[in-house]
Amino acid sequence: METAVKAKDYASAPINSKLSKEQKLDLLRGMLRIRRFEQEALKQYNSAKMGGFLHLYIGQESVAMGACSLMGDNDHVITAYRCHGHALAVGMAMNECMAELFGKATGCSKGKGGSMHFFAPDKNFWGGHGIVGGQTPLGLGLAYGLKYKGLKGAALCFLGDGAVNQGCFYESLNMASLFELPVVYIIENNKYSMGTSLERSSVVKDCLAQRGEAFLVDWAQAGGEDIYEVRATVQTAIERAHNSSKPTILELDTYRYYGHSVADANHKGGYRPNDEIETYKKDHDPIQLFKRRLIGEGLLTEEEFEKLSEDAKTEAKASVQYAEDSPLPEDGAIFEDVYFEVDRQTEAGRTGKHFFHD
Amino acid sequence: METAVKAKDYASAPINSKLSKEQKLDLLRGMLRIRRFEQEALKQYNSAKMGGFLHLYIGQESVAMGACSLMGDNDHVITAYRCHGHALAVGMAMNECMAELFGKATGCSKGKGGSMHFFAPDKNFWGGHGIVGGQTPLGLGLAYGLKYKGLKGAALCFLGDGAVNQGCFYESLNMASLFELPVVYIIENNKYSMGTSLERSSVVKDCLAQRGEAFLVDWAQAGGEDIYEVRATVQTAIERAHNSSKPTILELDTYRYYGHSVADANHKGGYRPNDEIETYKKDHDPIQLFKRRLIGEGLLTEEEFEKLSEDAKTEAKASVQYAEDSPLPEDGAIFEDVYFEVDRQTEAGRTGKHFFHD
Amino acid sequence: MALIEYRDALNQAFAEEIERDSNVVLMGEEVAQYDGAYKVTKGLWKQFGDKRVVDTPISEAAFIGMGIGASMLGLRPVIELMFWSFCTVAYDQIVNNAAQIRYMSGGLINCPIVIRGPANGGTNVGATHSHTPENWLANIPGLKVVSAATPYDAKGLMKTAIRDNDPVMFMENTLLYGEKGEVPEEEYLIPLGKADIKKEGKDVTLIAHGRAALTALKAAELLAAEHDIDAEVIDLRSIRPLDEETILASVRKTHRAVLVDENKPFCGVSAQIAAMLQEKVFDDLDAPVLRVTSLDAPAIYSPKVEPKQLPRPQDVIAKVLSIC
Amino acid sequence: MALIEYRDALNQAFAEEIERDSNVVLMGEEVAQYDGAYKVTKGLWKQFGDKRVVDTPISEAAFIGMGIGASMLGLRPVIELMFWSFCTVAYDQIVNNAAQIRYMSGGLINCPIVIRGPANGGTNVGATHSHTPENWLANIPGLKVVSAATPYDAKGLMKTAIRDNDPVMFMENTLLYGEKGEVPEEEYLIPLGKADIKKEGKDVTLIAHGRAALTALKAAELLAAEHDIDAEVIDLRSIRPLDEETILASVRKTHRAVLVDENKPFCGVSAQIAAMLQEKVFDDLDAPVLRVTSLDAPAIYSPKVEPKQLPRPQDVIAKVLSIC
Ligand SMILES: Cc1ncc(C[n+]2csc(CCOP(=O)(O)OP(=O)(O)O)c2C)c(N)n1
Ligand SMILES: Cc1ncc(C[n+]2csc(CCOP(=O)(O)OP(=O)(O)O)c2C)c(N)n1
Ligand SMILES: [Mg+2]
Ligand SMILES: [Mg+2]
Repeated sequence: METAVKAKDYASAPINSKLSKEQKLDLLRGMLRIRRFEQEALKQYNSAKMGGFLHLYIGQESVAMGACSLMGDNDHVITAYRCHGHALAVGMAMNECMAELFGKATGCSKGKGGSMHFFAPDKNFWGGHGIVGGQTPLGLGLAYGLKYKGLKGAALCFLGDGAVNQGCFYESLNMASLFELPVVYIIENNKYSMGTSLERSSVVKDCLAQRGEAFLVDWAQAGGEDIYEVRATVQTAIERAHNSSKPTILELDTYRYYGHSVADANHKGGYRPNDEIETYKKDHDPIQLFKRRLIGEGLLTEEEFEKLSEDAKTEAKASVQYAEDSPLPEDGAIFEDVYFEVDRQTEAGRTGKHFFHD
Repeated sequence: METAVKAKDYASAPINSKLSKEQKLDLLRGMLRIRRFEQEALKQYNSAKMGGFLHLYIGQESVAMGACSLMGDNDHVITAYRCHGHALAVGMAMNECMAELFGKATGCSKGKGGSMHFFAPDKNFWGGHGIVGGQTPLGLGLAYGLKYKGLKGAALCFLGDGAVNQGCFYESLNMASLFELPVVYIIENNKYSMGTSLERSSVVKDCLAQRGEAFLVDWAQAGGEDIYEVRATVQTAIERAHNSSKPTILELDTYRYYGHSVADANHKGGYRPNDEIETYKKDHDPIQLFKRRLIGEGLLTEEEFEKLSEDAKTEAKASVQYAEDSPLPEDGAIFEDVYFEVDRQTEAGRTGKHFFHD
Repeated sequence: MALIEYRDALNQAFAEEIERDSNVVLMGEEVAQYDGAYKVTKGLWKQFGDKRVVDTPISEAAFIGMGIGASMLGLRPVIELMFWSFCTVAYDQIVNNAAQIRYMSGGLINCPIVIRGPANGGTNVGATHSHTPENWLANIPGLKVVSAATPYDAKGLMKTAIRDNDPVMFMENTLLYGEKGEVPEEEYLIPLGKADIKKEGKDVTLIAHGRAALTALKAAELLAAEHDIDAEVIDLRSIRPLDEETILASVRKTHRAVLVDENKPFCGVSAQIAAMLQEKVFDDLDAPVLRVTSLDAPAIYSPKVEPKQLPRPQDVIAKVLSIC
Repeated sequence: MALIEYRDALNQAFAEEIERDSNVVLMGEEVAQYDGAYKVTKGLWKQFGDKRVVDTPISEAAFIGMGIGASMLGLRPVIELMFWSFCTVAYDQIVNNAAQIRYMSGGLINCPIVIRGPANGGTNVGATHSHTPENWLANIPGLKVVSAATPYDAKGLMKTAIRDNDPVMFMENTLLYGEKGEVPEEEYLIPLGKADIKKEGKDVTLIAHGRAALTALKAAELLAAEHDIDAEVIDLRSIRPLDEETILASVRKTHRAVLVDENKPFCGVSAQIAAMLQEKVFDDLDAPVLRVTSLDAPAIYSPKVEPKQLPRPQDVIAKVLSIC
């Protein structure tokens, strides 16, 4: 049932070969936006402009960007707490994302969700989920909704290599297979769950995705650093979802450059060797690889790359300004967005007491 | 990794061939005790001598009896709510079991647990668990305890074919494999979870046990109606646990003659055809099969069989009398067995208020 | 009005809402082909088919999470827990996803699901199967919690719950499924957040929900007949939102209150109401607010003993007499 | 006495109990090689090795259930939940197995485990990570629930919890891990079920647990300095078992009580205590028992707003002034 695209050069996969120059540059732009946004976010975090956790996606950009670039009108995305990459990849504005990190009323979640809980249902992006593995049944539900409504779509549900050890994921796999639901689970295998290496948390035959065999779910393992490979691999699963309403598990190898969250002091030379990090940065960086590839294809020059990179940086800096300038949620906002009916002041919302702190 | 004993005639498996006549008769006796006990329990249930649920094990006796007959001093058992068979197989007295069903103070759980919650830690029997799948992490814990204490033992953890769809089972499999724990999961595949056939609840490659491959857990599927086959199969797993501290998943095919519980009115000609039930009773009854086998081996006559059967019936009837004659728990017993420290009236048990209904 | 069973009242609610709204889908273990473990969904699969009435594997976390995910896309899943006790294996999905996804998304998402099933002791099924989690759930802002004592209420509240755009936890009761009551032929809805004064009275207010409301009613009858005490009985029906006004008005009138509650006492629903009462009508109270709850131990199996663990009319009467 | 951090006080408790009893084993995500997400178990894996300090996969249901199973054989697992919020994915194991196995076995089994970790809001980690489940858990007979406000209490209570033969749910607090306090060099134990009067006073009783006890203390200081009100501050320390006597004696003396509680209000711990107080010292009360709880919505992320969602000294003062 191994379904990886076998071709070594994924550029020639139909889904990639048909890309226009502008579309290819958009992929690069998308990855750069994620990186620059997060670099800026890190700076702001370190100046105490935000609170809580900040889980950076840097190093993994090709996965979110590659997968989300394939989304049609009825394709949906949901992911875990390391969600900035996916948020930007589906087209969210940096402003609303940075403002969310700053806890401002203009944030995508009005300052209520924070770093782990970005949402944009209008862009088919359903979050941003803090409980490890907790989003996997929700992804199943998105697929269920699509099928129920008779729409040709797929639900892309991302999870980490550590998250595969939450039980609800297996419940979801069985149900996805049993009900033939168009869900695509994408395991972003960055080799660590916090400070625990894959080997110390999971027993696997050949790879994590292969666990799907137990439920007759098609699976594939692929590299995640080459955005073409990501797209070719994910496209196969999306087509399976669209055409035969069947689930898939994909495992994409990737790497995070920073700690688990910014608070993770152990990641350098602690649970992972420094030179491992350096090797990934030097030889496996998805942005550098794609940049070189586009230069090779004659679609990009060093200068143009610098320009794109600068543009992304400028957008990121502007988003900081936007976030700075934005108002905080009013105190009363604490009680908004708890109940739909109360928010709308429907009759239901006006009947009975809903809040009990006074 | 398929590890089923391949020999067609399991009588010649060492674990069986070495059995004395008396030991073989004990196996038969054990199965008869389960059947007669439950037939009697059913009768009493129908005369409203007990409440709640009554999940009968009749038809599956060879599984509990075969597996539990292999237990040494450091082998432990835990199972789900369909627990009478296992309870009797580890050597519990009918009296304490019937009294439990009657809700009497002399019950194995003092009338507090009921049909689903039999216990006998002194016989290495850890229940009787009502929440589907909830016992699977506890089984892991028994294995953990054994290994921690440096004991050569195994934890036999039974579950149903429907229970395999609870997430904590997969979490347990991964941990069992990762920590190399001597747990043996025994799936009693009786083909239905309540009114749902295996096919309607689970997607499987070849069988349920095979799902263990995803976690590099050794597995085997075997027939459950022949107690020799059960013993040979389980013995392999116990040896693996004892000798290499490794987990196993076994799946044993079996069948329940009665409904899911006594309350299940749909089971005849509802979710399963009448002739399916009849075929199992006629051609696959574990007691009849073993009886014929022993007659064939020259160890038993029809008359001796009748005698054993009568003995079991007599014991069951006596247990009803015992249960009838036993006192109810005193009202005050409601508050006993909640806290160890309170029960023992230790200083901890006497400090602070533990109960709040007054 | 027709005299029908509580389970059939619910069944009617489902059938009517399935017909009314194509987004309504029933799910759960054994709800379809088996007609439901307690026959609450009897005949619905036959009538409405595979799409609208769906059997699930024993995977509560996945199918409740699936329902939540589907509700985000506009479906209105009505999900049966065979027992509310089994919410423990799906607790994360309920607490963190159903209750909080609206808040964490700044109001971009709402989650119109109903999770339903029996939540009660008293059926001799032991501690694991006898939880009454209305207090755990009502503790969580974002959830609504409803409990129905009669066939009439069950139908009217269920229809409202299905149409509500927030997640509603609907507590039924195995011991009531077979109870009969009058239910109108015409369609009706009962709002969430409105308590029902099941009996008017002037001497003491009995406040309860679910089956305990019937216990309170029975106690009120006996109090009138044997002690000449005229008790008012308030059935909360909806625990969150809560009809505080009705409760307060009654106690302002009677000056005494006894709460009847099948929750375990520590932080049970009646603790909340007692705390609220003494705070808001302190000067009107002529006596402490008393509580009759389940006895504070795991549910005992013994069929002869378990009935004593739940509030009984005589327990209510004793408390009332102690303050009247 | 040494001035040490709350986390180090806990760390000492673990080290001492690991050394004392060969059945004590620490488990959880990142507790060993990583030294704990909040460094509470720092150095213990290095010191005691793989057998006594064990990293687990992210499988809370399995490793808590495993701990329960192992405890039945006599081990004394001390299991970290990285956040108590994550108890939702292991809820069944806690509620149905840890809490009830003794009862359902008629007392044949006991379950000497500790489940521990931070249970608090206020760290801007959003609603999913900010649950304070002490009320859910204290609702369940069979469980014990402890909450420590100071390094001294944390150490003394933890050692007792580990030696207790019942399952103890131990609530720590991220915001307190770095707080310093005096801890004796000599061994000491603090019994469960004994509240601590953190400040004596005569005008009003403030009752709290966990970090809220410090909020109450701060409020008491300000009340004394600015309003000439002498508040008594009771830190419950143990929620179940509960030191009712100390609470009642204090309120009998002061005639007024304000509860401070980081729980969400509906059925929170303070609801239980308020209900109990009005019932048991009704005639001693000169004013209603008031509650200051977390504001009743999921935890908001916004770092500038979230602090207002938790009880603050000024909120306590306002309530006190309204009744004094
Ligand atoms: C149920 C649950 N347990 C534990 C945590 C704490 N936690 C957050 S992220 C994480 C590691 C997850 O690793 P992985 O799934 O590999 O994702 P990655 O961080 O690598 O993206 C842990 C243990 C949590 N949020 N939820
Ligand atoms: C978590 C949970 N969900 C649902 C139930 C209700 N229930 C009890 S037994 C059962 C069927 C289990 O079937 P299986 O595992 O095949 O065991 P069998 O009854 O065949 O022995 C169900 C759905 C339960 N007890 N616990
Ligand atoms: Mg990872
Ligand atoms: Mg079965």
